[in-house]
Amino acid sequence: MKILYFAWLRERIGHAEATIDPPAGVTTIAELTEYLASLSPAHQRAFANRSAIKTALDQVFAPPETPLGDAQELAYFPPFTGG
Amino acid sequence: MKILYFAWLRERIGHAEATIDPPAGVTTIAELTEYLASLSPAHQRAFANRSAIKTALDQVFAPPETPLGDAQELAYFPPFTGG
Amino acid sequence: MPRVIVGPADFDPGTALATLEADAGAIASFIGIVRGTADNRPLAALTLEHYPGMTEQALARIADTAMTRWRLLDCLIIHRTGRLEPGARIVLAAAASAHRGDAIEAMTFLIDWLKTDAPFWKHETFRDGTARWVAPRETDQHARDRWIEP
Amino acid sequence: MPRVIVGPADFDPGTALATLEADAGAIASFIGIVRGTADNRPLAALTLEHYPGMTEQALARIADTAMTRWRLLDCLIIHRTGRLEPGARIVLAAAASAHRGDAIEAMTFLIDWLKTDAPFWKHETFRDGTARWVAPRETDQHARDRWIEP
Repeated sequence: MKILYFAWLRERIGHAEATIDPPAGVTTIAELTEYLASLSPAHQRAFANRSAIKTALDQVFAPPETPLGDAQELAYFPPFTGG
Repeated sequence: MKILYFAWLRERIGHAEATIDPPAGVTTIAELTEYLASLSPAHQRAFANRSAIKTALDQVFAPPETPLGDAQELAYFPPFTGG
Repeated sequence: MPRVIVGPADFDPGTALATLEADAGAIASFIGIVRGTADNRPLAALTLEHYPGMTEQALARIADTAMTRWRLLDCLIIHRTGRLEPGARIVLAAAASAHRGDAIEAMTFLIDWLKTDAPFWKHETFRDGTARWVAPRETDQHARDRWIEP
Repeated sequence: MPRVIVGPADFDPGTALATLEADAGAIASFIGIVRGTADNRPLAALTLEHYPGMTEQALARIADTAMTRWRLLDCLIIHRTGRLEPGARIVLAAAASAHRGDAIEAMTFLIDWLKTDAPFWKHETFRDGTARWVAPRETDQHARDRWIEP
């Protein structure tokens, strides 16, 4: 599964993209976030304030309880500030 | 005094501009309008519906009761439809 | 400095808006165009009559009011006069601000007020040869009056 | 047909708006420009990061919503990405309608929603060498939420 990080999440984690196989028992976005946060101190710091982080599954906004299903791409990002 | 007519007032009266000396006793816009309406059948028809006609004295909106004073220019016109 | 341009010449919206851009942050604009029909009847031309002298004063007053009421860096009104065919630009109203809400509100005020408070009269010539003066619309008066301060 | 353009290239507002003009009557537009300062500190550059693929979809969805909710003939969103210096254009949102109220409201909706609902992130680099990610503003969220239908 492709994981994307944007803005300060990308900066704190140190890369924009990773490919991971969700471990057994990880079936939702929230569970995958727990797993990612455990990967390194940098990941842990990046995911410290979960409420400031949004997610999109296959480019569609999805809340933490969303099942990963067969999704190809999960993106983590802060709230948008375009325009 | 210079009298200006715009839009359908100009068309109905047949000219855009006239120079007149207000007769004795004519001291307000309303009194001058009465006088102008009496000048010809075309004037009378043009001024038939007074409530649809606005006036500006020296290029400033002025209601019928406004004294003519030393004004140089009185304009008659329908409501504006620009933009 | 608000600017007002009245006359028969066409204008280029890009060039006009570029004069507003310096450090503005937000530029809102409205462009009015001659439509091809009026009441579903094909239009040959729209002719804009105006009151030279008073027109410029009235537009400058409207622009000054906008500069006073909103946090604006600049605003611009261009209004054409004379005979205009379908597709031709009639009017541009634009406001520049550091704040997008101010730019958009002021631009809306400019276009609402210039429709009712500047001495222009529209005359429609139809393709069937008939012609008429455009009647003032109550909706335009209401759009204007919502900006009156209590 | 609403159109959406995302990328580093600059755009010419006049050319962009001309693509909307055909028989519209009313064209409302908003242009966003990089300001010279942020919180009174001189800015060196604003960098727009985005989520390729999702960005275009999100903007197309916003434009389609506008086409459904207002009587529009067309609308257009252009949003630049990458490093932009003060004075550079960032965004254009425009709506064309036969009715000026619809054009203005739809344009306001477009700019309000693209600020909160399209995956862009602004990064500010100051002239003193410091840098920061722009924080989302509550006022932008309120501006967005006023368009939610009951």
